[in-house]
Amino acid sequence: GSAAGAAKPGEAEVKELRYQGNAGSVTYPELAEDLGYLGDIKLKWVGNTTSGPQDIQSAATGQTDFGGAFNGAIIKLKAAKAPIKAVIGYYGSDQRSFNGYYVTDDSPIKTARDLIGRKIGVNTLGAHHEAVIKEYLKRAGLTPEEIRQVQLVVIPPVNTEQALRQGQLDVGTLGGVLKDKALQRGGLRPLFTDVDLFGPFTAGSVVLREDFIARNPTTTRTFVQAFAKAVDWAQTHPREEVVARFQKIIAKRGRDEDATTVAFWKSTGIAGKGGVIADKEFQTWIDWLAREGEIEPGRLKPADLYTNAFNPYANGSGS
Amino acid sequence: MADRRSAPATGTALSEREPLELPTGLDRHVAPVAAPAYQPSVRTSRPSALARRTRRLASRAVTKSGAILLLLAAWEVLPRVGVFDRVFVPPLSEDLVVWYGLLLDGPLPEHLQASLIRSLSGFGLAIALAIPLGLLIGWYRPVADALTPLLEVFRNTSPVALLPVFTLILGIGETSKITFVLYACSWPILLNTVSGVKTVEPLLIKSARSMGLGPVRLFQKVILPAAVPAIFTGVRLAGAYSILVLLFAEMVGAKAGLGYLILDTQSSFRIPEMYAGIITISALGLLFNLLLLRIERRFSTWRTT
Amino acid sequence: MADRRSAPATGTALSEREPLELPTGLDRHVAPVAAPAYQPSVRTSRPSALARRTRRLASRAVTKSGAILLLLAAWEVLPRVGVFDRVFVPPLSEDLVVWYGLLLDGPLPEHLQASLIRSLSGFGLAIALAIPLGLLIGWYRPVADALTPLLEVFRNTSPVALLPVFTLILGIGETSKITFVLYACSWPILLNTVSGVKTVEPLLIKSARSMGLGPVRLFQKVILPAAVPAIFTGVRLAGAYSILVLLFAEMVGAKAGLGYLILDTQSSFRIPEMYAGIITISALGLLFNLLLLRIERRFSTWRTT
Amino acid sequence: MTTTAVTTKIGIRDVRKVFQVRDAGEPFVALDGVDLDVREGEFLALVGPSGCGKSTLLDLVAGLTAPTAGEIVIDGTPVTGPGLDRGIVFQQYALFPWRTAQANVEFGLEAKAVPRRERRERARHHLDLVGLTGFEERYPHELSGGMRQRVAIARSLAFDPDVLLMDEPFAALDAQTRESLQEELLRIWDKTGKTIIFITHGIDEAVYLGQRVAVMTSRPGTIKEVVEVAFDSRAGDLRADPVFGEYRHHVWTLLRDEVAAAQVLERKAATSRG
Amino acid sequence: MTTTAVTTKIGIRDVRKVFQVRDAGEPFVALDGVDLDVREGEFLALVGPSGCGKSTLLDLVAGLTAPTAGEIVIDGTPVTGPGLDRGIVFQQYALFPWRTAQANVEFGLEAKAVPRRERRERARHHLDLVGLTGFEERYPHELSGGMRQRVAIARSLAFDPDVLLMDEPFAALDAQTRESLQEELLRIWDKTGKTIIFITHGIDEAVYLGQRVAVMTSRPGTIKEVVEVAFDSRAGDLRADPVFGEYRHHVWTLLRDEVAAAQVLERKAATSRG
Ligand SMILES: Nc1ncnc2c1ncn2[C@@H]1O[C@H](COP(=O)(O)OP(=O)(O)OP(=O)(O)O)[C@@H](O)[C@H]1O
Ligand SMILES: Nc1ncnc2c1ncn2[C@@H]1O[C@H](COP(=O)(O)OP(=O)(O)OP(=O)(O)O)[C@@H](O)[C@H]1O
Ligand SMILES: [Mg+2]
Ligand SMILES: [Mg+2]
Repeated sequence: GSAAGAAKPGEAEVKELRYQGNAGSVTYPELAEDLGYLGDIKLKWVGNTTSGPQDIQSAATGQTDFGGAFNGAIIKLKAAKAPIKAVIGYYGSDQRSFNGYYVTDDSPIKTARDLIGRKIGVNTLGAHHEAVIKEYLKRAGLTPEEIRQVQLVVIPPVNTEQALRQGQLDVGTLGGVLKDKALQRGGLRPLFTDVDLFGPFTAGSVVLREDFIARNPTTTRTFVQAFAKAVDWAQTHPREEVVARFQKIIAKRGRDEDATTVAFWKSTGIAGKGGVIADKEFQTWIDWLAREGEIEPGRLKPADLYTNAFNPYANGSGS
Repeated sequence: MADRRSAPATGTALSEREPLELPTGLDRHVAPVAAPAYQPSVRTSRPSALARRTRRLASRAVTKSGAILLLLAAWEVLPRVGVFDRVFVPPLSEDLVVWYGLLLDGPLPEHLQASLIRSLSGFGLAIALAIPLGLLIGWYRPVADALTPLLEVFRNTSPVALLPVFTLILGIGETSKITFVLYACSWPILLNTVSGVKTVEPLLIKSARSMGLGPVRLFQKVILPAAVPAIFTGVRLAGAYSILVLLFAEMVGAKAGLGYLILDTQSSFRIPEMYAGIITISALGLLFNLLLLRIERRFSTWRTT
Repeated sequence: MADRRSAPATGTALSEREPLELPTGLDRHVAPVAAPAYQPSVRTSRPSALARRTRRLASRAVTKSGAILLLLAAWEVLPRVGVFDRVFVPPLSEDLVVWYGLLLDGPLPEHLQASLIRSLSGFGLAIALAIPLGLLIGWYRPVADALTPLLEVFRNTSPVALLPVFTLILGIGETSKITFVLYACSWPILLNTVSGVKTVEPLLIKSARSMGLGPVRLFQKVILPAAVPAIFTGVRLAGAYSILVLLFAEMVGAKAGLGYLILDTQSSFRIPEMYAGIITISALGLLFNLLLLRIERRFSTWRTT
Repeated sequence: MTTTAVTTKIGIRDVRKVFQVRDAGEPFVALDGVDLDVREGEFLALVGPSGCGKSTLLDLVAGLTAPTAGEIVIDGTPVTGPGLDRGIVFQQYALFPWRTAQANVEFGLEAKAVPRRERRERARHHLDLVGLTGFEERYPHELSGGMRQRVAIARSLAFDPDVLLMDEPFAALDAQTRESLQEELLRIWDKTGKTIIFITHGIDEAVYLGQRVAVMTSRPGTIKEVVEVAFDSRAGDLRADPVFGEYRHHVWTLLRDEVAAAQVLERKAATSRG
Repeated sequence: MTTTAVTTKIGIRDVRKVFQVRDAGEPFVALDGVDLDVREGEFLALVGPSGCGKSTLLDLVAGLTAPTAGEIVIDGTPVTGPGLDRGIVFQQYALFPWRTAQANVEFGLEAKAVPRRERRERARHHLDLVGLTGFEERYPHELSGGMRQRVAIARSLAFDPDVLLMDEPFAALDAQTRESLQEELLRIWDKTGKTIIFITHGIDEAVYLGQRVAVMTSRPGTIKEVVEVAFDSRAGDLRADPVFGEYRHHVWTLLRDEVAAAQVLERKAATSRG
């Protein structure tokens, strides 16, 4: 009984979508709206989100109509039996936008094996960073026993650089502006980056409630289409133009936020054209979670988790 | 004389009644210092009295647990009938099953231990720091003048906002976690101690001073005992906080602990496990509170009989 | 007679001295109910007394602000000399410049307003709920029996752990934010009120009851005034919490507010702006506390001079 | 309502009051078999050794505590709690520290829903009666011990109850103030026909004020004897009357025996413990 | 040190005490120009109308408050605070509610660092002295008014100070207990040579106990007259001595004039206000 936002049978489809934004950045639906792709659909900003899991939970409980998070989080939410479906990818890593796992220049850590018994700082457990690290360690051939000896320590991203330099951490996870600023100051070198490990990949997707999709097929199609076109627009336009557009949108919406980080935007990081999702972008994390014992092996297949059915760029690509 | 004759009968009639409603309630509950209006123990030899007493105890037990049972029932039923979303608020029984699993062969004992050490250390330190400090501030004008402004600034600065500063200065190890608990627990103890000291009956202070008690003795023998009820209120508040703030203390750099468990399971959507963590934290807090109440009662036997 | 002659001289000598150290300190500070030992106002006609008084006030002002100034100085200097990393802890002056900018043509007033509305609503509701409830629990055994267990369970359950449940039930709008503040503020008020009621001098209750006061009147005319000091301690604690918990209340689905500002700036690494937010929150808390102290003083004139 | 004789205002019937003193094994019997009828409009003085249970008895009559056994009736109705018909002056004043003298006196009148204006008048009047004009706005802690006691007296008088229960009301007053308040009390009693139970340690006072003087025994307290005090006339200086001296002596003797008995009890207790 | 006469123990020199009563414009003068020398080993009784400043004066001698003007010297040294040489019995007992009778009496002894064993002995002894054997383990709220006062007396006696300051110590006691404690106090005084200032409202008591009786005037309090009480011999029933009656009458007259004066003052105040 949580589908508060869904239209009741017989009623017209929902045309106003509630969502949580991100302070200081522009999400693709917002871009789509600005580009005029949304048609009769209106967006209703209810506030900003603090984390992906919180965002998709809000969507799952009907507080909002869509939300996005790391694919691993989506798998977990689905495993918890929440009726959601990923419809499009919205962030990821490529050569320009990626997350790196950094050590200080003088650090003795050179290989994955050196990490045994060391501390790695991550922003939150059970999410993107942890998943990448575990995958890295596995691919480097460490046994599960050895992997267990690598300590993951939660630390706010803001504190990561400083903790790393002070020696409280052996490895720090950095991305985005924080990474750029930290690298500017020098003295850090990457141990590995996620894009090295996986190649360009989409890491997170936007989800809708299944009942919402069922009751609002047209709205869903329009929304995902607009979303995909916005992604494509950002993927295909020059960086400067995208940044300028983002800055314009931020200035226009008047949320009193700081637009400086937008200037650091480099790329969408989304692998598939128009945000089309690939099987492996879920399968990797399903395997990881099964290894960690968080989900029963074989219970979830990528197909249960996402659909490209509404994405106009899907023909031929993906599964 | 006819009056006197009838007296025993009437007397029995009265003693068969329940104690006078208002006075007894007051004497027993609000005004424990006053003599109990009514002493059932004197008449336990009469079986009817005993039976009535048992009945009363039983009915009190029902009142006492009624609200709780209602809550638990709601927790079980509402998700089942679909008022709450079962995914996010699973029925109590499911949570308990998971809890039991975590306890028996899961990581719960380890989390519990890690948290307990942090809570108790921080709480203990808060008591050891805040009570003497509160006594000093309540007592010495110069100390109050010198420290109050600074303390008020800190009291009004969220430890969570300061978390980065905390980790900056204290690192991300146990020190910063325990300090965090200490920080959060100190304020209720401090404020209540100060207020306890300030409301000590002045005549008692006068009396002690007239017997030549120095400041230290005066503290120990008059101010402290007189302020005990107020201090304990603060301590009980702090007791709850020492457990509650685990959630923040274990937000940074934790590898185990109940707060960590809750945060971790919450972000991983292991909802029943999250509730298992919340249940454990609440139970721990309740236990702690019970313990503190016991100790408080011991400290104030002169009041509570 | 020789004794009497010498008296005025000695009298002057004594009045030239500072007041007796310990007694005065006590009478004025700890034991405000006692008569002030010493009344400088009687002698203000003498200029030396006036000068001395001014000097004393000045020296007290220094003691009072000394610790604060030291803290502020440390905040300014330590980052500059490199003890703290300037990037993470910018010198105070930088933060203040940013703060001033935010205040004048930045979004600070809007954030402030959003937060104030939430804090004050939650705080006001907490007072309106917790004081009567505390009085009832402290007073009526049956109410205490029925509610205490449930309340203890809630008191020991972290609102932050329950945040998902909160938003689930109340949505992510203002309701859930205000409820969150209310929830956090209620406990200190409740506990202190209960304890205040329980330590009311029983003789006063007896006296009031002997004059035929009904329960309601007794509440209003005896229990409440007698419990005021304890209640106010709780209210002051709650006052601070009402501001501090904004950080959590505004964690989910907020569009403005100081907590939102801090979280937002922190996550986007706008450190000076984050400190501007923290400074504002602390200042707000201090102001609030000052206000509450004023009100408390008004309620207890009979004590404080 | 009037099954008992019309003249009985307060009937104390075989009253027993037991206190349980914490861990102490056997309960402490404060009052045992107290039987006493106070007549309508009577001024009864109650004397007894310190700790014999006088205040305890007054609490019972006031309805502030319930007897362990026995019964107290007022106007034929058993007492089940305090009532507006009874006013009490406690041994320890019991003023509200947050109220001025004036407001303390008004307190009882508020309970009786006396209009504000009249309340103020009555409070002023009674404070004047006890010699506290000019101290109306003082808080209790700004008053001397005797002044506080007088505020308590003024409060009970302003309350104007049918039955006045006074526990050593004049103990903290100097001889002159005491005498003038005694006169005042007698005047009011005479005028209003109140029933008064007046506990005192002054035998002179008891004999002077009381129509009857009830003497209590010590531990467990019970009524030893009720002495009828009958003067041919209450005019003139009663205290100079030779009959006064006789009553005085009689009561004094009764009390002395009691105190001696109590002391013997104590010695025994002391020696039996070593 | 001994510029004053050797016999002076406590010198009260032109002492003035003023209270500021909140918003009231002019300050309240409680004591003005109080001059009094108490001799070494003297038993001085202090009487005066209620509210005249007796307790205030005692506080000053105890060093608990400082005079607004004037000076108090003990053994030639100005008083600057309380000291172990002075013990005080407050008008309102001031027992510690969280301590039993026994522990209350031991309280002062702890301050004096008396060893535990001796403390217990002395406390027991003095509780016995005031007739409270068997009540050692009672908390104050489990004692009657008179019993509490006796605990306070026992505490001050056990404390064994050089100077004993007693504020109406026997006010809540019945005649017999009072008499026996008077005897006890005189015995102790005789034996130990303490200097005692004893406030009382009983003129009999003042004349009986005091070597001198100081009579105070009302508002502002000052010493009106100090009456030397000299009996040929203190043996026999002093109270029956006709000289006793004379002294009694003299003090009574002094006091009556004072109370009358005070009442005139009040009437004036009352009429001037309307
Ligand atoms: N709450 C109590 N618990 C135990 N014993 C009590 C309690 N209250 C009174 N007592 C005892 O009951 C007895 C009678 O006390 P009560 O106060 O009635 O005496 P009293 O006659 O008024 O004495 P006094 O003249 O000294 O005031 C005393 O021995 C006292 O110790
Ligand atoms: N703290 C105070 N503030 C204002 N006035 C006070 C204060 N303390 C005492 N007084 C006033 O000083 C006067 C003397 O008080 P004090 O207690 O010394 O009287 P007392 O002689 O002991 O009277 P009693 O015999 O009634 O105890 C009184 O009029 C009283 O109202
Ligand atoms: Mg009594
Ligand atoms: Mg006095």
